[in-house]
Amino acid sequence: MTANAVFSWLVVALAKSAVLLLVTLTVVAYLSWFERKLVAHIQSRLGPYRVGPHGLLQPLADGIKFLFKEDPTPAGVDRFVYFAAPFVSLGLAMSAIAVIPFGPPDAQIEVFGHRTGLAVANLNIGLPFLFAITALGVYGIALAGWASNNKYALMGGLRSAAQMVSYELALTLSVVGVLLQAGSFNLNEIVASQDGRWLGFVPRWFFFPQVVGFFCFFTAAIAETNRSPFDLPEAESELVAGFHTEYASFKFAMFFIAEYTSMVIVSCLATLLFFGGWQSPFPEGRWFAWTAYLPNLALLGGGVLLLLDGLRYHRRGKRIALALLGVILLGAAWLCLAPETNRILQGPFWFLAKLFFFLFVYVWIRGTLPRFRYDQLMSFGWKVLLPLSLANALGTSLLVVLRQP
Amino acid sequence: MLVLEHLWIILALPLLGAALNGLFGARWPKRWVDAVAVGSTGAAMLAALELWREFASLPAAQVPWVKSYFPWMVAGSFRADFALQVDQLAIVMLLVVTGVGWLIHIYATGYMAGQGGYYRFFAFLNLFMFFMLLLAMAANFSLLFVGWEGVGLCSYLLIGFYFLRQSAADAGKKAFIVNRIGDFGFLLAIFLIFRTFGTTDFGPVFTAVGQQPAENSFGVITAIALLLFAGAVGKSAQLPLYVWLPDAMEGPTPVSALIHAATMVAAGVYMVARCGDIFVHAPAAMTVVAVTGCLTAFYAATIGLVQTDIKRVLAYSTISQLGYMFLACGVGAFAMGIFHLMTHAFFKALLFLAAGSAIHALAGEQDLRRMGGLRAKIPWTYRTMLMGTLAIAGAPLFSGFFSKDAILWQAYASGHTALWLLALAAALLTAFYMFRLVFLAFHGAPRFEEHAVHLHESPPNMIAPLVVLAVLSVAGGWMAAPVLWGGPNYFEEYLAPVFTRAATVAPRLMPAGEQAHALELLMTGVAVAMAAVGFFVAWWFYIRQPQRPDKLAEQFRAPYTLLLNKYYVDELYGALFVRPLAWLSDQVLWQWADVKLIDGAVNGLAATARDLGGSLRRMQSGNTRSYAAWVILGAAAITTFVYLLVR
Amino acid sequence: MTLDAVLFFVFGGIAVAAAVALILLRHPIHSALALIVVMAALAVLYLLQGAEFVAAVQIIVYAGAIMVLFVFVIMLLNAAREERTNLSRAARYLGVPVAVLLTAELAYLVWHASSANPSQAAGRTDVTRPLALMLFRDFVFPFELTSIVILIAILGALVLARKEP
Amino acid sequence: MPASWYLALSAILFGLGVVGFVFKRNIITIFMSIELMLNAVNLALVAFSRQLGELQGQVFVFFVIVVAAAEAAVGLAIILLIARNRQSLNVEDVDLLKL
Repeated sequence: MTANAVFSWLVVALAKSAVLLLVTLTVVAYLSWFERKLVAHIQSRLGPYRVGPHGLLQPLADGIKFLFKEDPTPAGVDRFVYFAAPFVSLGLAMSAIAVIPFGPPDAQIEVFGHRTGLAVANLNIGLPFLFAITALGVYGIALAGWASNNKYALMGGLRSAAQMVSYELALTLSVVGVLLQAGSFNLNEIVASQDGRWLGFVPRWFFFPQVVGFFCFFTAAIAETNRSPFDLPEAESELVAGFHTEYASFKFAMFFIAEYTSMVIVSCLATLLFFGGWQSPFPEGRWFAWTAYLPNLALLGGGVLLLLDGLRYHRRGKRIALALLGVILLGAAWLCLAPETNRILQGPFWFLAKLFFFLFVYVWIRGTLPRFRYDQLMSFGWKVLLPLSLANALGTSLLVVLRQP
Repeated sequence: MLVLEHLWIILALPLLGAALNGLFGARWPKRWVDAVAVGSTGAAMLAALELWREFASLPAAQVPWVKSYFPWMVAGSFRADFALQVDQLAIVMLLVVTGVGWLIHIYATGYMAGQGGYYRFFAFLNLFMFFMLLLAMAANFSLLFVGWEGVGLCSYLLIGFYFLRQSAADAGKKAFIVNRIGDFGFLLAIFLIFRTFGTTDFGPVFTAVGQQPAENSFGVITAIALLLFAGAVGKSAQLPLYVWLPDAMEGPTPVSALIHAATMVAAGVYMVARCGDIFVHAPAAMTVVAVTGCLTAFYAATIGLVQTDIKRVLAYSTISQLGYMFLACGVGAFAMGIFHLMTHAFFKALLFLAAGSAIHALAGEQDLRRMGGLRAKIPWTYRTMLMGTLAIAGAPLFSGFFSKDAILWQAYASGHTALWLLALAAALLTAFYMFRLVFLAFHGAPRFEEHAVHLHESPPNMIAPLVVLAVLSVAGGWMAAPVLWGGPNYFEEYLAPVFTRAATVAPRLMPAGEQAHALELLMTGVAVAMAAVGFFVAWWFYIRQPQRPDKLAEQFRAPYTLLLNKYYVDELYGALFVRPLAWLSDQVLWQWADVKLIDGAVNGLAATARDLGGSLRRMQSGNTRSYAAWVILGAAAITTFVYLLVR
Repeated sequence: MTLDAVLFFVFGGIAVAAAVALILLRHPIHSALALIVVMAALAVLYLLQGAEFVAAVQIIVYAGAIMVLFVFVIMLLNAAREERTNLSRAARYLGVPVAVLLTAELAYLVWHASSANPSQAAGRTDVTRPLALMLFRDFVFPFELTSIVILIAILGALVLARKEP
Repeated sequence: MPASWYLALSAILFGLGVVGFVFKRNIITIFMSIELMLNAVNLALVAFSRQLGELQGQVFVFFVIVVAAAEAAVGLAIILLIARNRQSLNVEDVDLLKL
């Protein structure tokens, strides 16, 4: 490739990464808000509602707080590692986003007269790449725990190292079934291979043949992201705050963002591998033509809701804000009526819908299940999840062998 | 074409069952073990039926249907694939094995209920099914031999199932060792085949044989045939290697029925039929086969006359029936041999199972002298037993009638009159001792204290297989019925494609035409008459004048004791082979060779090594890194050497 | 200077630097981190040579599992910086020159062993599929053997590391 | 990029591994130097496989990695034992092998 091509490719890639970074950060911020709200309502509390209407500005406030808090460095830490660890986790988590296709490769947008798909990079080995990232994710936590020279932190780090290594096996093996059926590592191709319908209406998502695999995958994924009920590395009841006990302000924020980002990534993976990625659950055909306008409907509904809710809100400033937001959404709904925009929107819309569903499940589980005991965690991982995913892989391979002539 | 494409399925099912039961059965409830064992064999049977269906639609050009799955052994010019083969012969074997095997599995769930090692029993039984099916479907001698040895192993394991009983353990060992002798011959035969034809695959070997003329002098093919037959003699308990089969009755009755009556012991016949192309090229070997078979048939029948253990009587009758099959093969009527194999599988399995049911009813009593009068108590067992007896005795229109008389007729028609006469006598004896068994066991007055053992008919899961087998042993031969009015024998016609080449090489000079048919009918009449005579003698002795047999025994004490002690063959073998061998291995091999030679050498080596080490150990500094340095020095030296080579 | 030449020198440089760091750093954790960097750099070099899957495995297994084990053990044993002791005689007088010699010779040898002509397989796109076929067809026996090796290793590790009751 | 460069690089890495093997005192670090050598070998294998257009090289890389994993498991277990029994990770404290 010529220097010019390299350059333009580089520019576009950088631009896309930047956009993606911003989007991800926002999503993560609001994910935290969403989680707090949802858990609050599960426990019949209100959750944040002071800062902004419905506490919508809470993430912003948190961010500011993170930035301006004092950032002490405890004595006797291993400085280099102590500072490197948060960067490691955040960097890895962010770089994983890059290979995730949010829409079909043919839905391309024009950037600087340079057509480009909806993913930053379309790797031949997208899935192994993601697993590699996940595999490296251990270091951030383990090293943080070790470096901060605090026995609770060390315990947290050790636990997370053991836990993540154990569940990584199940995570990888549970996907083997999908790989066998898709016959490719490329995420785009995996999604493409889920195209079509069984009996004309059941989408050919790998979830249906791979129920067991999906169960193993999602469980292992929750453990891999150290979320409840597997959040032992930061089990406050026993380890203060686990590996990030000694971390404050911005460095803590990095861990925080990294964790939520990995949640997002795992949900994206679940969507791509088991739920047909960006594909619409509705079959093609005349009867379902209207489903193309579901995104608009969603925006419209959201806008209307916000408007009504805003008009009933008790304080003026927030009333205006909400109403404005509603109007903006309505405007977006109108914009998306344009066929070109609509076409490009389809993929991302369904993708995000599924993604949102999984994030919801994440928070739901956290709000519902109690935390594991450590030995339970280990024995579950090794004695239940691993054999189950192995059996699943075996069964699938047998199926594939018998299927082919 | 599912099964036809994936022949291995039929094998995999019983193997899976064996694995599951063997691994987890110990912890499983009886229900599950039953489900796995019966289910796997039942599925195998269904697969076999499906295979039959699919095979029927196969063009004749593609028969035998061979599928090679992966190269199993490759050494120099030798190559044996894991290849399975299906032709009419194999189909018959598969159906018989899976069908009878399935029924016997069901029966066993009732018979073995509540016995120690229940799961172990079924694991072994399934494993046996696997090896038997492998034997039936193997496409080369090497794989055939695997199945051959496998069934032998399972037979050993199951004979010694009650391994706490010394006699059972010994019987198992005896079966194994006696079979070794035959297998040795078989192995030599395989080596010879490879040496002669450069392969062990059936197709090439048989075609290669087919191109040669039948050798009338003693040549390599005759040698091969005789060695193969040695293997068959061992496996199928023919003279002189039959001694293991009676003792094999130590095993549980279902085992005796499945392995030592229906399927495994018939493997020899199957193998001879499979290698028919080889045998027909060796007339001498054919004669040997025929004579051996015929002699065995008569000899075993005579012993059967006086035995008092119900299962041993059946065992000797099995030996003699196998003799009939070999007689058939020997006179070139391979199809007839297989036909008798099938019918025999039906009625002999039935007889064993019924006997087992009787033993079950009597709480383990096997001695005919302490039975009697069971007819009223266990009617179903009695009826089915009677069916089996009529079948084996060759009563008209029963399955045994068609197969056995066909064999007799073939023997006569192919001009072996002496053999025919002997076989006829054997038929008479057969009828006699079988009815003797029935009368002793089921008629007359009970000869056991009834209050001690409370009689009970067996549970339905034991009766049902009996009934099915009874139906089979009545109707199993009807596909040969048209012969009676000069029609074709459909079974023979079905198998014909397998034996066409053999038939062309050694055309059996069968008298054809009207008077031939009349003659055949006449012969049949004679055979039936013989059976009738046997029946009446038995009736006279054991119903009319029950005290008569003992009187006879008094009068002819010498022959009686001779028969009762089975011609003292075991003692003879013991004196001739066992004791000298024991002495040799004890005095020479152990005391001298092992202790003095081998141990001496080993200890000497050890001593030298110790001394060397003692002198060398001064080099050790114990510092790991200096060791590392030494290692690197070595590496560098080698690299330098290479470097000099390169430059 | 083509793109992958640049990449080669960059990442090769990183690898060598990290390897040197592995030797010079005094705390095992730092050495481990250095080694991880080496592995990552090597993974990139594999990518440059079109060995995508090997690169992925390199990261997943080597950096993601084996090195985690190392780090884990170091944390568990809470290993301290290694104290200075004088080299053992053999190591000093033998190790240094021999190691250098060895490196030089190896470099020379492989340099000459590899003919200068660039590869035919450079342009291969999808190596994963043929790789899998080769691994599971031609090398299936060694493959199964390695699985047994792993099993034995697991047992051995268990038996060794188990705390005596 | 001719393969010879990769090979030279692998040779250098291997040499560094050797040096670390001889000079480090901490058992774990020594062990890591061995891993470094293995990695160098892997690089050479990949380079050769690319140059010859054959995939055997990469297959062997897999085997090397597997063996390395097994070795790491057992080796670290042994190191654990040593540390437990003599409260030290210094090789020079482990010298009972001498006469």
